[in-house]
Amino acid sequence: MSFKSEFSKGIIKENPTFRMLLGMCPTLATSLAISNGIGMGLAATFVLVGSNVIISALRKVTPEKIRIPIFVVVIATFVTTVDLIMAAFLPDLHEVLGIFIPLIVVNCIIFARAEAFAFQHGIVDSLADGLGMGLGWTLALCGLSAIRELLGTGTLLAIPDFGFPGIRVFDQSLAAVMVILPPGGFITLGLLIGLLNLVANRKNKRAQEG
Amino acid sequence: MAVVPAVLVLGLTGAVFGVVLAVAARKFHVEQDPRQDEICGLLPGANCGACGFPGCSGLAASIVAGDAPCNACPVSGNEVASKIASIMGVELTSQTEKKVARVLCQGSDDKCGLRYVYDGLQQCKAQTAIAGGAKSCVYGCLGLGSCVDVCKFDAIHMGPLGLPVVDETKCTSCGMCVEACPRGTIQLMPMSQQVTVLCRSKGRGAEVRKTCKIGCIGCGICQKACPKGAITLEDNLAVINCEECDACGICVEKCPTKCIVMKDKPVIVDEAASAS
Amino acid sequence: MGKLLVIFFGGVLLNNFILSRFLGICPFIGISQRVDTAAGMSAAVIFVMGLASVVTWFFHNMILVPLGLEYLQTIGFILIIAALVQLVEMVIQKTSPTLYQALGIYLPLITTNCAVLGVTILNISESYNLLEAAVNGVAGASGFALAIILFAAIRERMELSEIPESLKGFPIALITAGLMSMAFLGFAGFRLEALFGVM
Amino acid sequence: MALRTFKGGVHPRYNKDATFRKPITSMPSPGKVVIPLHQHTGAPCEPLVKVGDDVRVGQKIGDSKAALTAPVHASVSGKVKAIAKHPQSSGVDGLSIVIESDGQGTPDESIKMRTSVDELGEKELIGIIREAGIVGLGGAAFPTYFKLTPPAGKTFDTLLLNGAECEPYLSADHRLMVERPFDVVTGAGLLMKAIGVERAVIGIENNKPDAISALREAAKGDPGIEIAPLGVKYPQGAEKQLIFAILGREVPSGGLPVDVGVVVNNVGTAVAVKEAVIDGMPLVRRVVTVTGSCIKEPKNLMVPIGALVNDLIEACGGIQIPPKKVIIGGPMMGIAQYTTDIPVTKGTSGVLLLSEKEVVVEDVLPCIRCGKCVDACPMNLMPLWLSGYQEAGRFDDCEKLGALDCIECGCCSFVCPSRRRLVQGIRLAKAEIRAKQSARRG
Amino acid sequence: MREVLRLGVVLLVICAVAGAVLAFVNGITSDRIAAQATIKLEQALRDVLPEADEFRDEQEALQELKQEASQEGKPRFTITDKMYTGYSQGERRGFAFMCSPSGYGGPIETVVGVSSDRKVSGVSVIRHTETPGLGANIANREFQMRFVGIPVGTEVKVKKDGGDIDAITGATVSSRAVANAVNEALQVFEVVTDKGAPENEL
Amino acid sequence: MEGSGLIVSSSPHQHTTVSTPIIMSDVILALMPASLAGVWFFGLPALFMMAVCVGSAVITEAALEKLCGKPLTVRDYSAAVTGLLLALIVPPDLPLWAGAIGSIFSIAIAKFTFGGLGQNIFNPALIGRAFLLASWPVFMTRWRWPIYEAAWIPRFDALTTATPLVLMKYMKIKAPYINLFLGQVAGCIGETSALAILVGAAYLVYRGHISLRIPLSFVGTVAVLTALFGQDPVFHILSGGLLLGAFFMATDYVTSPVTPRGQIIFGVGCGILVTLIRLYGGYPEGVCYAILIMNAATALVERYTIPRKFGEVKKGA
Repeated sequence: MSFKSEFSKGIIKENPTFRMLLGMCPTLATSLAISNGIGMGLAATFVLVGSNVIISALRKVTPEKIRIPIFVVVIATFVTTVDLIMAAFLPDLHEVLGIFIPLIVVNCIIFARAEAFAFQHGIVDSLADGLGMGLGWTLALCGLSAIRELLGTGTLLAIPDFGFPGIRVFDQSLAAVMVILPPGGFITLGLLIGLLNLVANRKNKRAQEG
Repeated sequence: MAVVPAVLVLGLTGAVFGVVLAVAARKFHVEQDPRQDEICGLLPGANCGACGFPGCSGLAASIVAGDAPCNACPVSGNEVASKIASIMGVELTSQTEKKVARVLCQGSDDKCGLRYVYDGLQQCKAQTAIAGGAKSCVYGCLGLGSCVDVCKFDAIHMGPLGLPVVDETKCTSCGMCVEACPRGTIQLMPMSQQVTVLCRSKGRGAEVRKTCKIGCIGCGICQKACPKGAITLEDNLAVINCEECDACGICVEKCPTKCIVMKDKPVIVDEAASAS
Repeated sequence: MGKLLVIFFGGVLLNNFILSRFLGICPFIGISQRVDTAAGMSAAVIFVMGLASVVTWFFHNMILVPLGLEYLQTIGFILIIAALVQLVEMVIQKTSPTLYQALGIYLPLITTNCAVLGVTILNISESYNLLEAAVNGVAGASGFALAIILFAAIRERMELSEIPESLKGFPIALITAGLMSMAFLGFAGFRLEALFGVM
Repeated sequence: MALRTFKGGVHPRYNKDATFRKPITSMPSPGKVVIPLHQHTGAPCEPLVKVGDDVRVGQKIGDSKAALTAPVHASVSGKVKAIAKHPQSSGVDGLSIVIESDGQGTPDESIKMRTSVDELGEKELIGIIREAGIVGLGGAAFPTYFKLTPPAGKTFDTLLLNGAECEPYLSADHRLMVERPFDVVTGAGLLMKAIGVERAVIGIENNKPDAISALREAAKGDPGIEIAPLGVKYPQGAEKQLIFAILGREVPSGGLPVDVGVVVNNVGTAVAVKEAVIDGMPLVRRVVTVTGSCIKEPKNLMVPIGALVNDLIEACGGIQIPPKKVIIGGPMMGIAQYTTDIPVTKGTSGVLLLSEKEVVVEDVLPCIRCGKCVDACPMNLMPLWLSGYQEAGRFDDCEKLGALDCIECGCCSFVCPSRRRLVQGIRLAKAEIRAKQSARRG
Repeated sequence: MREVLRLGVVLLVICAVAGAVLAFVNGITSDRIAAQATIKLEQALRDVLPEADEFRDEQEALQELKQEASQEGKPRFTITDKMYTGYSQGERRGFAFMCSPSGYGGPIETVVGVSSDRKVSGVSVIRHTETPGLGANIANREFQMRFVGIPVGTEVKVKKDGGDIDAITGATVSSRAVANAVNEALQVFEVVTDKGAPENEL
Repeated sequence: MEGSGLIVSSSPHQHTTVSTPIIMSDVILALMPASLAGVWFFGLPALFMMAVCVGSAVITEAALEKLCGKPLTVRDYSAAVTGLLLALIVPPDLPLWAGAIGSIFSIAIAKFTFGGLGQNIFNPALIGRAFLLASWPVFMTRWRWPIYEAAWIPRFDALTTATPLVLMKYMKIKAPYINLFLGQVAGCIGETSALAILVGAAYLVYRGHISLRIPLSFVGTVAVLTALFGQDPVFHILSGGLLLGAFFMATDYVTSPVTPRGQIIFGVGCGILVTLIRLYGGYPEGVCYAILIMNAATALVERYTIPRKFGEVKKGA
């Protein structure tokens, strides 16, 4: 597997959200606006890349029996780092993402990659994998956020940290607030995954017939 | 700088837990054969139950316990079987040939009439339970598609004329369809078998002629024509011994009702395609 | 007593971990195929979350705060939880193989159940005392249990329905959770304090 | 007045007007009869005659050594033409003895009237009933002698006679009770004697006042026999429901009436017992209601066993409109036929020829969970779940939900607004469960 | 036993390294994180009391005041959490109060500024959990401006309760909560200036 | 061999005349009094709302089925019932487009994704309403006084235009019983007139389509609990959507338990939740949410209330 293929698989073929269905909690909770999606996604990507590299580097000296605690420590270190840095430099975003920053620690994506990939592969591959998976997740998060931000508030790309109110697409009184409430998160994501399944199924069928 | 307390606290916490866990691991150790996990990983994970064990993990446990042979999974191929065998430390003795499900009936709606109008559950077993099934021929396919419903691998579909068609590339020979068919019309056959008698009717010639245009009438012409002597008649039905058969195609040509068919030349489907 | 009730019902109904806080979604969807297993998982989560709340409360207030090391909260808590879960797993595997069988691979996944870490962090950020923290832990887990058991029963029923092919499995689970969450909006703004006579 | 009845059930359209006032008439002797060797629950009979043999009315022509079986007898005198498979009302072709009638109806020499029955003991009575080939005439055709022999450790205390006749269209039992009440009462007395009980109750749906008064009159001198008018509801005549309605006893799940000390027999069976014991004539004929809007003159016919349905139709003046559905039995539990070339068997209580108007084929819609089937089920089961699990292939769940308790009365399918085939599904589930159970055992 | 020790040591080392790393990161960020909080607070205070550029926390005075104001053991001013005085060029320009009235979805952290001319100079909602699209509109400047200019001594009420403030459509509860905050701020201001305590200490 | 042409099917061979489309059309018929009362009190906009909701529900169902190649089921009238019910539980001044979106959401999300008729977990009309309330709370809480006034209905004026429950909850103003009973108050299109709803409900009961287990336990629980909390039970029964909900929504076959005991638990549960939400919740009315929450519990309740089989021996006995 080349660096490129390890990297790109995470974005489409093994997209953690849409294909592997991992890391649902933060996906649902933080996908209220595109800016949140980017912030959360990049934070997770940082942790993913960092922990993948370190765990891959340590894989030879890690005793099998306590590998889980060690993963946890490594991941948590990166998470705390991100947490502190965000609190220092992006306080508004930090407040919005709230508890879900420390909860990156238990994000299944990061754990799954550590266990299933980094622990068995070299540093470079693990780096590519982390980067791909992280960006794949970020993209998925942004896509979901875009839909929810647009339908739920009528704006796009609002960035409170920079005081940017976003592009108003339609009047706020027409926006379906439910989309940015918890039920909207579940339903939008469910429909989105269903839609992607539908497209994939159609493609498969066509490939078979053709 | 506050590095020292941080290092101390975390380090100690880690150490304490490490020790506690290690001790607990010893104290609460449960013997589980590591081979079981390994085998479970090799199995397909469809949990189809075709092996007769409760799911793939159940089969894995049974293989490890020695209650099941290494090639007990009918779904996975020889490769997996030999891998399992090497995990278990035994040589796989008999190489099994891949089998596929075949529908042994050509009595489509236009060739085989109905005795009555059926009204009820669209399941083959349901229909046979009432007056023995609506098709005139009591050996043939009922065409309600229970085999299609039961296939977990999307390998059977209803054809245009009310007969199921097997997609041999997808068929895993799990045997679910064989079980679902109340008539025994679907059977597992070696994939390599070229010539097949696509009829199961044990009725006498006259009876068959009355009920179906394409059934085996037990005339014995194929038996006489076969240069290899690979065909015999059992209960008015031609049976091909596939080990003797060299797929010369003479019987296919001679059969008066065209119920012997050469693989990849399915007479019926061509006709249907040209008709539609 | 009143406050504890408020915390408890708040955690179960108003701020349900799954339906309005989005914590613990993975096991919610993963282990809700059968009501029995969902109940088993719920019991395990209630136990672990209650225990974790207590232990982390001590860790935070007895060690981190006096030493001024609050920033080690995340890493410390997750270590404790990981160790705790592994310990519980070993004990269950030894003492009750049937329960272990039923929960299968999901026991180790409690570690990565963000509800557990989530509740411990919330305990601290809400500055609960020990008893309140324990109640909150149990409440969060009970909310999880309520949602997952209701959902498992719904899922058993859905097994018999003809859900469109592309929505089967995960998507329909999410949509169902969404509709459940919509129903639970009915608890929004509920004045538990008034009901239980606090304030 | 609150009549005794049971929980659940339905009210089908009874459609009995065409026949219930018509006296039983004998059909003209048919040219040939086809007597299946397997007309009952249990093992099939072996033929005792050969092709070409001469037989007489009442002559035993088939029997088996199995524990559960019932011999068959010639119902006409004549010559055995063939012993071959023939279509049968159960839907499966069965081995049958075809007799060409000589039109004489000569009885076999073994048939003798008994002048006194007092000296007959329980064992002897049951033996006579077995030899006469008597089975339950209500439809299930369960050998009566077997029912009358309690399993070890159990005893009877009450005999119930089933005169409910809750199936729509049918009036065979009704006529029998009105026309031959003394035979019913005599038969009941003999059955009581055979099982050694002092009490008998005859349950009759309240819509047959003439039958109730006739039987009351006939049983006047017999304090042990009570006539119980019952609420009019289907399936009032189902064994377990009848016992509950009359005695308030619940037959335990998976158990038999004997578990609550009861044996239930059809009133027709009682008459057959009387004929076998007193007249010495085995079961060679029965009353069949031939009706439905396609029949010219619906009738209650006394029919020799083995007579072909075609001949019955002829005896009723033939067909006035071509039938769309032919049912042997009643419309709730009877079996639809694809041909009329089938013989009347011991269990045939009616022949219905329904027209297109009566058998509208409606689309099956999804279950809307209205719960009407749950309310209607006399066994208190959950038909919608049972059929749902059956369709999903989850037979273990069916078993847990008590599929085997289903009596297949058809109430659930009857009330289903979505026209779902609930009973059919449950029946299949039962078959699968039984297959699994026997696989487990063996 | 040796293996147990080994595992313990490995974990110890890893954790120690992690601790060191985190201590280092914390060292870099802690000042800035603390500063962020102050910046945010100052921003909010300036928003509601634009005339001032320097603020002092009057926590003790507030506590004292609350104590005195309580009547017969019944505490008053329960929703006022913090009190600040605002100065510009050494002169006191007004007060800012941090209040947390209960809204629909929980406490609404509101800052109310009252300038020295005894009028509301600004209202700002800094944290709330009201329903998006409905109660959440209390965070809108347009709504907050409805309170500016209300003089001390007025009882602030929404129209539904017989007052003058236009509530947000469909969000009476949230609007009422903000009105309560303003109301209490004005009352505290009245007490505090009558008493004149903080001024005297100057 | 030529077939006999006879139809062969499994017993029973006789069926009741009541069919699913007949039940659905009876429900529509039973909703007519409430609908007419809605038009009577709120004028043509109410009629338009019904037309839009029914229309978009039916069209959505047909379009989705067409798209997925499923058989069209519009003729079972279930989509029309959903549309009509939704129209009856929204305010008369809701913009028509919102009604249409609510209707589409009901059918597409709450019904179609679950497999269509008979397989939805939640009552589609209520989901539609909950969706609208969460999405456009401003439109969903804007009320209007009935336009029709008659001398024989006593005039009931309150300070502001609000539903009786709002007036009660926030201003302690109680609407007179007669206005509540006839429907001369502000409220959702089909919810105001208790009389009209009860007439329709009586028809459904007469036709045997609904049992009284759910409505009675529902309304009874509300009555008892409100009385316990020191409120006026009659007022609470007559106001808001309680009666419409109890007789037409909670009794929805698909989303309520089929077991008799389950139905009573369902009704009691709804009653408790309605009372709690009305008295302590964030909303003045809780019928919609109460039923939805109990819908979520239906599967579980049903599972544990399977009736005792005939002849089943009690455990331990």
